[in-house]
Amino acid sequence: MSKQRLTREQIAERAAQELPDGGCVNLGFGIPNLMSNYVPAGKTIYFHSENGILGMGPRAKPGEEDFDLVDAMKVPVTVIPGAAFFNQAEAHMMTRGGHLDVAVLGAFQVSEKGDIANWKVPGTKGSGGIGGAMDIAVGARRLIVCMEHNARDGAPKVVRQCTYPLTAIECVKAIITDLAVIDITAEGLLLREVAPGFTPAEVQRFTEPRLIVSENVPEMRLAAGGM
Amino acid sequence: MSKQRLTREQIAERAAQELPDGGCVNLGFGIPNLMSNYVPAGKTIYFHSENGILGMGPRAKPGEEDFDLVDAMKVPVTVIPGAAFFNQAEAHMMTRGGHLDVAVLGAFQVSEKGDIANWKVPGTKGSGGIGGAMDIAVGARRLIVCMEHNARDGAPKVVRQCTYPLTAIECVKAIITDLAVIDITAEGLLLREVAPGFTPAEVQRFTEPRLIVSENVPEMRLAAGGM
Amino acid sequence: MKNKIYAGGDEVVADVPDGASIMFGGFGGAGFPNNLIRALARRGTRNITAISNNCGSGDNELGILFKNKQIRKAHASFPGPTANHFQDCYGAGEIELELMAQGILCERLRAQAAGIPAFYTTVGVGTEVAKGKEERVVRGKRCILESALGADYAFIKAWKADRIGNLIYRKAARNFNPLMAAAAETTIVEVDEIVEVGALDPEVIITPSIFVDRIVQVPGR
Amino acid sequence: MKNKIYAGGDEVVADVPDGASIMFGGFGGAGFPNNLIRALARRGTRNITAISNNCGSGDNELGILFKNKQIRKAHASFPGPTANHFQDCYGAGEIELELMAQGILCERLRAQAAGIPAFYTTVGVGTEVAKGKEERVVRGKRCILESALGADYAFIKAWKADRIGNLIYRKAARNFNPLMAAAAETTIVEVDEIVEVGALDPEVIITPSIFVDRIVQVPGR
Repeated sequence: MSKQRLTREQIAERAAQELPDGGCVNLGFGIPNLMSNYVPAGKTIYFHSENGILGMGPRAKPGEEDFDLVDAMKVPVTVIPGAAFFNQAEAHMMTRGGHLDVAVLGAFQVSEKGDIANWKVPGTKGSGGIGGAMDIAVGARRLIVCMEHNARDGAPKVVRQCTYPLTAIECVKAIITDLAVIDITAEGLLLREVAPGFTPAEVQRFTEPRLIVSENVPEMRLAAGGM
Repeated sequence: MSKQRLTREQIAERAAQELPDGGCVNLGFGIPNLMSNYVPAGKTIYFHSENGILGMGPRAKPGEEDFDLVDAMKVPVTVIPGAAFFNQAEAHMMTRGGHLDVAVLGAFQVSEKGDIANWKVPGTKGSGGIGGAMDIAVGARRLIVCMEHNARDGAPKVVRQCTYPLTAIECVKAIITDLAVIDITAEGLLLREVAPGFTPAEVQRFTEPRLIVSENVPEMRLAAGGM
Repeated sequence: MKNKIYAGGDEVVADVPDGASIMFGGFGGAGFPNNLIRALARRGTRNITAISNNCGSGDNELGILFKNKQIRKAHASFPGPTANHFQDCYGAGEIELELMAQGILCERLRAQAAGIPAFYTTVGVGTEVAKGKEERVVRGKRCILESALGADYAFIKAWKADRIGNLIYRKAARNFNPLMAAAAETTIVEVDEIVEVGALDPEVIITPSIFVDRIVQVPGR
Repeated sequence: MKNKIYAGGDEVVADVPDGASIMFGGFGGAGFPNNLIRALARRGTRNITAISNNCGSGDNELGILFKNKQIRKAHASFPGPTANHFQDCYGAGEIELELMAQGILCERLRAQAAGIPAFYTTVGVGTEVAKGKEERVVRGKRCILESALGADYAFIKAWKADRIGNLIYRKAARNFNPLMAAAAETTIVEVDEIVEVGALDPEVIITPSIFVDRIVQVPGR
């Protein structure tokens, strides 16, 4: 039985299973941005970009780029049938106004109350930058965070209280990492799934707050061999 | 020399002389609505309607009405080249945001400070109705009122203080009536023109607040014979 | 994927419950969801809170709902000179009315749609509509505080919808419809024509599909 | 009627004075008024207050103005990883920065355009951006107060303008441009093409002419 943590691609693959058919979804920088490659067959997702697109398709093929049609990461993309363009205030009317079915963001830390910190590493030089994450975090009907379970130095990123500058408070509904799927509930952090080969106790060891663990916590289902 | 007060059409004709070439202008119910017939030759005015039109043209000819293209008074109209459609919030972004060069409203009363009362007659039955007048009055760069100088019972409508329910405070810049053109200035009401055949003293008699009168107050210029 | 297309007006309003709050698009006779309104009259939903620029024209537009005594409370800017059924109810004290400036009605709807709980405005300062509202000086200007306004449902009218709910309108029939579509929990649109997904140019879509829940194609105004 | 069309970038920015506040459209490399920015660099206007989602990309977009030390203060949401000239100035303490959420930047611009002096929002509550701002509970939600944000000038990019200034954009190059056009005292637009009045369908105009003061047709991005 494998004891490998998930790859970033596998986290994205697992997270993509959370997307509802026909849903309007915003994907943030980092791992979330990989999710569009893993939309389950038969599902149509209308990907939202805060620069004024609903209905983003795959990245543009080399040689077919239109630099007026880029995503929030500046990457030339395409649109699918049924797409619409609008201005940036209308795009954030969608984020802040509670119109996105799901948003998925990366994060440095998520607290057990659902606070998220994803825009600034304390002590780093430069101005930092916020971008659309605050509006998206506050407004999405269901906010999912995709991230590695632990920082490079092993520090837990699922924490009792965030120590990094906050993006928004009490808004994350689920966390998908290379070790687990965790729901943030009124009772606390509910361990919904573990990575293949890992036990709930092992996941708990890498997590700062106490996890609620039921008798049978299933393993995540991923395509054989991953990517 | 005629001693007739101006007709409603003549008030509209005089008021139309105030419209700047290329300007964006909203015309309210009543006398203002007649002004579009008197735009001086060679001038292009972009008439704004709060239901989402900039660039209204004349009323539609009988048989050529499009009932999806109506003005704020429900009258089928036309558009001129360069017109644009937008939603009602965008239409009021233009009114409230200070984008209209000129707006012209009718009124029951205007005070010497530029307060306007134009939406409700005290003591009348029914709910009354406000419509777009409050946003237009507050936001127009230059608000002109067109009205008869006196009520049917002879009561002055240019008053020290409005007794009718207010539409907006301290916003009227000029008043054009069947007797006079009056500018509302920081110093008070400045009599700019009188109706043909009338003297400043006669205008003052029909006006509640004191008028500032210069040595030579010219008569309004109107097309010979009016309409 | 969830189907948004309903067979007709009766089907699309079949679950609108007593006590619902409903926004109705339309202005000056253009862009009214008249088929939805008539379906609601047939259904007989009662105790409605209605949000609409005006309050009907004779038996037309919202008139039929006031005539049937289906509306308990109205938020409007200009009930209108031909809103006789509304005026009868209002005169009889059967209806609660909140009257407001038209642009503020628009802005409150947009605030709801955009997740803005409240805003300050100079409109209404010193007038009857300021009564009971917080007043304060912002940037040297007297302002009053206005709050977001939304509803359980928006009943709107568009020209064309594609099958997922992207909408375009005709001329001045656009008016309040895009605002209400975005400010409702559930948006129901009647259209002249339903087209295939992809048939509408992404550049000219006025209401993106995210704001639309149910679509009916119905003939006539 | 006043002519809005200028011969070129240098002519259209010729009177932009030292100390001017300027909004710059563009996002993700699309919709930047690069020709206007380069003309402003040639003109040498100093002490600029810049309002823009980001702060340049190398020597491109706003980069050239930071490199030239023409900007004194910036209001931005995401200065950007490639904004090296900005970061140099910022690190040297030569630039004042107001950092804010992107949607709040949009909303503040729109508020200015719409005559809304201030509004409450849940965005930023409990974070660094809430520092120094009034906090209050509105409808049961913790909110902070944000104010309208506008400028003397908007420098924007559109695809086509007609001769009176109605604008259409291409795809995601629309972004901040329509908001800034509406929030400025003087709006200057560079376009790929100027067309005759009447050539743009009134249904698809994104920025109506009322918001546009000066137009230049310039080749290239």
